[in-house]
Amino acid sequence: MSVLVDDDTRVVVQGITGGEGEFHAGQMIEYGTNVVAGAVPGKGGEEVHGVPVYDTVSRAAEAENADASVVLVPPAFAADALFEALDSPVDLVVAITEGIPTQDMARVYKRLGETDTHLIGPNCPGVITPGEAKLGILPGNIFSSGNVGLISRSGTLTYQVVDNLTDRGLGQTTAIGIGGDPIIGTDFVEALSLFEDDPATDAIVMCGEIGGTDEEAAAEYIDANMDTPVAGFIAGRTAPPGKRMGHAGAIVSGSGAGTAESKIDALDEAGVLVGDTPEEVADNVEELL
Amino acid sequence: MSVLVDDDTRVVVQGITGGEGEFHAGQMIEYGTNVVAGAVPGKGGEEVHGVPVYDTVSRAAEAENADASVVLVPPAFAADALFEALDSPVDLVVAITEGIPTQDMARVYKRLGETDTHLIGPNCPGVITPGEAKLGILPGNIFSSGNVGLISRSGTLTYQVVDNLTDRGLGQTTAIGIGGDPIIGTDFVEALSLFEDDPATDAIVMCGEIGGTDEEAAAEYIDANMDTPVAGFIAGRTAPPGKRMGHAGAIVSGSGAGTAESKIDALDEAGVLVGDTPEEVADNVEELL
Amino acid sequence: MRLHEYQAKEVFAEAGLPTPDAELAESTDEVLAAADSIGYPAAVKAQVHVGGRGKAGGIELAESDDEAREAADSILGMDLKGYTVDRVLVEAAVDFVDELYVGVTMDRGEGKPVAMVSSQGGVNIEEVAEESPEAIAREHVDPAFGMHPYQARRAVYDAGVESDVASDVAGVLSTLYDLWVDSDADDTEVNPVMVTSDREVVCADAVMNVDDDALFRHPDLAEMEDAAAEDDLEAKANEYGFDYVRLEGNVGIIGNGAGLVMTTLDLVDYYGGEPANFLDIGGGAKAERVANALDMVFADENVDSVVFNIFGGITRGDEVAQGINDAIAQFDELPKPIVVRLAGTNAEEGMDILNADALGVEETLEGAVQKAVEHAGAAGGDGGEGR
Amino acid sequence: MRLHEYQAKEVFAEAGLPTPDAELAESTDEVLAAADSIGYPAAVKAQVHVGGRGKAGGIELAESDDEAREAADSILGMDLKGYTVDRVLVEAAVDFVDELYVGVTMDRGEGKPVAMVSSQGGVNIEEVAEESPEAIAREHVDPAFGMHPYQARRAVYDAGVESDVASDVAGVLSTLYDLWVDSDADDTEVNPVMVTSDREVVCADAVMNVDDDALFRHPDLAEMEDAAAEDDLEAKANEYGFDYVRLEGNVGIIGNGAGLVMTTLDLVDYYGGEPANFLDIGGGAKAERVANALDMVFADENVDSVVFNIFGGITRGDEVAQGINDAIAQFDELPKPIVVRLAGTNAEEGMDILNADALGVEETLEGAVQKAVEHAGAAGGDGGEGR
Repeated sequence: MSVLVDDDTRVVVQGITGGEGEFHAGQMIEYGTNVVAGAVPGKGGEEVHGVPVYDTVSRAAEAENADASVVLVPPAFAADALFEALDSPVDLVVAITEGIPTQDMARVYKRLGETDTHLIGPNCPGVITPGEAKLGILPGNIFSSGNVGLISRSGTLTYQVVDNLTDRGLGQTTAIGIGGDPIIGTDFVEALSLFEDDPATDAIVMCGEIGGTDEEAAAEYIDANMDTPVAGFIAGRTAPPGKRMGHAGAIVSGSGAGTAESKIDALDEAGVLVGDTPEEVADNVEELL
Repeated sequence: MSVLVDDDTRVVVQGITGGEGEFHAGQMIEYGTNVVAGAVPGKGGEEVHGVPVYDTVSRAAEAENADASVVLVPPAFAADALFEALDSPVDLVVAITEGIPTQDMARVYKRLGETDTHLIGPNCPGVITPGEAKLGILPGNIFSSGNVGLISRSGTLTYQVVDNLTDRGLGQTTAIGIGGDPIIGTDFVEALSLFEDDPATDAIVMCGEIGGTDEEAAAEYIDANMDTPVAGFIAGRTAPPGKRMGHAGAIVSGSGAGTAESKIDALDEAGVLVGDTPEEVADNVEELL
Repeated sequence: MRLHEYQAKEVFAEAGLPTPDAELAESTDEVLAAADSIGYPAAVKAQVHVGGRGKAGGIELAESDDEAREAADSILGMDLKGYTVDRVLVEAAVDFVDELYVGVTMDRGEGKPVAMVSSQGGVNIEEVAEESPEAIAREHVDPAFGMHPYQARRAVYDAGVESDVASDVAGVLSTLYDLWVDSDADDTEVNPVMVTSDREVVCADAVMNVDDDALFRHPDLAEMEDAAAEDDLEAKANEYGFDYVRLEGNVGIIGNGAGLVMTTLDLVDYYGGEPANFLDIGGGAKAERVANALDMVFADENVDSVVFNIFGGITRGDEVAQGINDAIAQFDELPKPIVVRLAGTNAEEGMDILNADALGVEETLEGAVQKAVEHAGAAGGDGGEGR
Repeated sequence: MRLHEYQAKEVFAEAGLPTPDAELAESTDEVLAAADSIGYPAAVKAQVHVGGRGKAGGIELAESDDEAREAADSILGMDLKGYTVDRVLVEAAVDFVDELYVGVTMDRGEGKPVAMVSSQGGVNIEEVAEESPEAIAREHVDPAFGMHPYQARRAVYDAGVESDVASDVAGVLSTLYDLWVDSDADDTEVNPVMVTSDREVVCADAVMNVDDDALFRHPDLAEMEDAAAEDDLEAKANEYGFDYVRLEGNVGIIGNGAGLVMTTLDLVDYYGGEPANFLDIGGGAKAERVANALDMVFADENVDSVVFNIFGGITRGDEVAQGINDAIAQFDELPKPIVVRLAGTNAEEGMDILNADALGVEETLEGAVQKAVEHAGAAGGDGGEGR
């Protein structure tokens, strides 16, 4: 079992003829992902890695019965690609692109609310169900199949934590990189609820970071609704207020909301075991299982 | 019994300090309508006909517990007034204003779909439940209380038909002028469903006109869903294609859609008794009761 | 308000759409001068608001001065489906290999704009819509968001436009949509968009209808209104602010409210007459407005009688009656018989004071229409066919 | 990117917002000349990105040449919360009776813009938000529709702005919203909007932060970027395209991915060190990029040691190692000790080829951080407080 993706998921890659798109489509296919089509305007009729390319996502989705899309297009065109994916329609859109203007995403977010589609990202490494399918740019080799669900706002931090887990034989049901931008589709609460409903997931790791109040909302949700135990980690304890730490989402406003302290306290109170280091997170997962 | 409005309806008049607004607010109050507030930016604190005026509709609705609004503001500002009413929020908005640009209305219509509010109009005479409340500019004196529901796209044609009904002692539960514009809020189907659910309405008159396919949709709806008998009238049998007959909605495209013939045929087939003259409509209602 | 082709092309060209070189001409000399500066082959195109100009002889291709003179002589002054041609557009002829249709309009049923592309351009698009609706790709646009670029592309690909011009055609559609929004248009349309042998995309025609209700915020377009009017009566109606449509019959009609005026037309037809016009004087009925309405109807030489039907509503019938009396006082004798019917608020008081010596007065709408039809028949109108 | 007050005011004035007469000055002479042309009283305002400039002595009012000279001498060159003041804005002083706050920002929790008005302007608005949130009227805006006029009015009335200036203040808010959208801003803000004794509304300050990710479509704003940077290191980071934040400690940090770099900072602190910076070199690790990162970190004279932590992911560890080796080959001797830790794809191969003579090499993130903290402590850093 898993959430969001498995080996039945039929994937369109938007931007498959670009450098990034072609490379990662190849990696996804190599991992075993069922990539059924590419979509690039003007490239209809071509093939990439043996996969047919269509001019529009609608046509790709219709012709190949696709139900998910991975967006690997440059930031200037990404919002349009997301609107197109939402309108094709597919059930799941994974937006890898980093650097989409925030106001573009606000408009996408408004549209998203008018659909039933799950959007993961943007500015995220993607979603992987180890051994079945990977939608995104995660390095497949560090993941292993198991009973831990993982949710993270950060890419390489996810890898670090997964590395620590896999080292100890703690495999994953599904890992979701929800992305580090101020406005994202699926947030912690939505991702947590997916894992809560997944019988194969016995524990969950959530890696948050400073900025916003998504972790605080997650803590409230966990307290009220969840039986599955959760281990937590919050990056950015040492970040000074008012400075943007790489992720656009990781900016602490001067007023005290969105600090690491506020997030850790909220999670603590909700019964989440928060670790100080990635190693400690793995310790905590072992304890919870 | 009645639909949409009765003597409990608490009404805000937007534009109450303007010439039209002040006059018709007075007429509504004189008719017995429960006008509880006016809303005009910059006029907060004033009074018109003893009714307090507020700067915003939200404040008027909150302070006076209003649940309906009548919009009597000039066309250039009407769309904004409608957005404001929809966001205040009230349950019913009656837009009298004629000449609102169509593209403004398309945006209002989009927002309307995101709310639970009923919008009547624009470019309509309003709604009246005889003896209880009138929201709009209909001449109260020609209406009488009874068991006939009336729905019309046209103002003065409504009066003509009501005159014929009242002459014969055929009173009305509620009369709804849905408006003659290409894009309106409540359409025939929605208005018909309200009357179908009203136990006091024993027969319905619907006055349509050329343009659009709302009457055809109504015919389908009547055929499939309605027990209450319907008498019909369609204005514009002699209108040539491609010409706008006063109402922006009343334009027949060259392709044959939206003609009087198509509408009359559809209604005939749905069992609606369509009259050739207003007099005949009254004859038909007598027959149906 | 419908712009003429030459007006629409100016607007389109300013927005960056590729239009052929062209000049407006009102005489044979001007046509020759224009063709000379543009070069041959040149198309000479009648500037009137009628469909199927080409088939009706309103468009001719000239390869030389002689042919241009011939075209100018035949088209200027011709009667095209009832309209006299005063102006022609002289335009560089496009050497095309393909004709597409691209347009934006309001889908009133959906309450949304719809963008359309067809690879079957150059013909009557309404026929295409009727006979092979699948040949037109449609994209409904959310008016809050506007048209997304992917929608323009999708429409173009779905219409089967060839790949090498797809991006240019999508660009035309996007620009047409922007124009549609920025100008508060009812329609913006190019039919055909021509594809040349060297794969250039050219807007060979241009249609633009502007929402009359939005002209107040487009003073630049409103300025084009007089030139766009097709005849003197329409120009007069614009000036008076009436909703007016001229028809073929001889019974003049004045009333208040579009639905009721349409009904009055229908009744004229029902009782065997033929309506000469649609004229809605709207709310109120001040003497000046009544006088203007009479002026308009009498200015139509086809009119043999007039029916004047007002349902007072909020307006008081006695005030309307006074307005009518004042308005007809200017005439020693009315040029055509007028039958008046007043109903609604204070209608009886109004009927009482109407100048019954000069006017016919009727109690019911049906009675008033029948009387006017009778007058028109007596005056030599053919009575039409009753239903 | 945060614009300086003088840059934001230029943008605001161009959009039609009422701003006081003002000139930028970089010397006492320029201040005097500016004040002369603007007239007294004039405000002399330090152009640095710090809050509470006024309290910290960064704003002075001058009534005369003497006072202006005094103000210029005291402010130009002063250290304001760590930043040296190079430029001042000389501005006509506004005789106000009321100070309001008006601003637009993104509410990330809601995913929507929010427009805000408060009648308690002129102070730290974040304190107002904390202490009396009801004193700030908020309007969430649907980004598809944009801000409706009624929303601007409602915010203004709800904030208790007096009726006679309500319409002008609503106008300021509408313009700020339009600017926010048109410039892809993170924030547009005026604090205070001053109301003068004759009931004029003046934008006495101006804040504008532009979304770095959207600068590509605003070349005019992007041009202001260099002037907006606060110090040489920030300018260098812009040039290299790094996400870089300078901090107070002495352990330099280089890594890939914001979350992992933040975690590395946290671990430095956890193990008793103090981070000198945040530096995310992003995906890939070509030699040039690695060299640039080292250049940046070494350019900070506070740095005593460096931890270089890369989780390869898709990037191969051996390629990263090669990049590091190439980058350090330029040094005869490294100016500061560097501890490297590679993980992920081909990490082992990478560790094997790393130039272990020049670099410290560690297996784990925790180990690498501890070693770098050790080096920094040995170099004379104070070791900080452990947790």
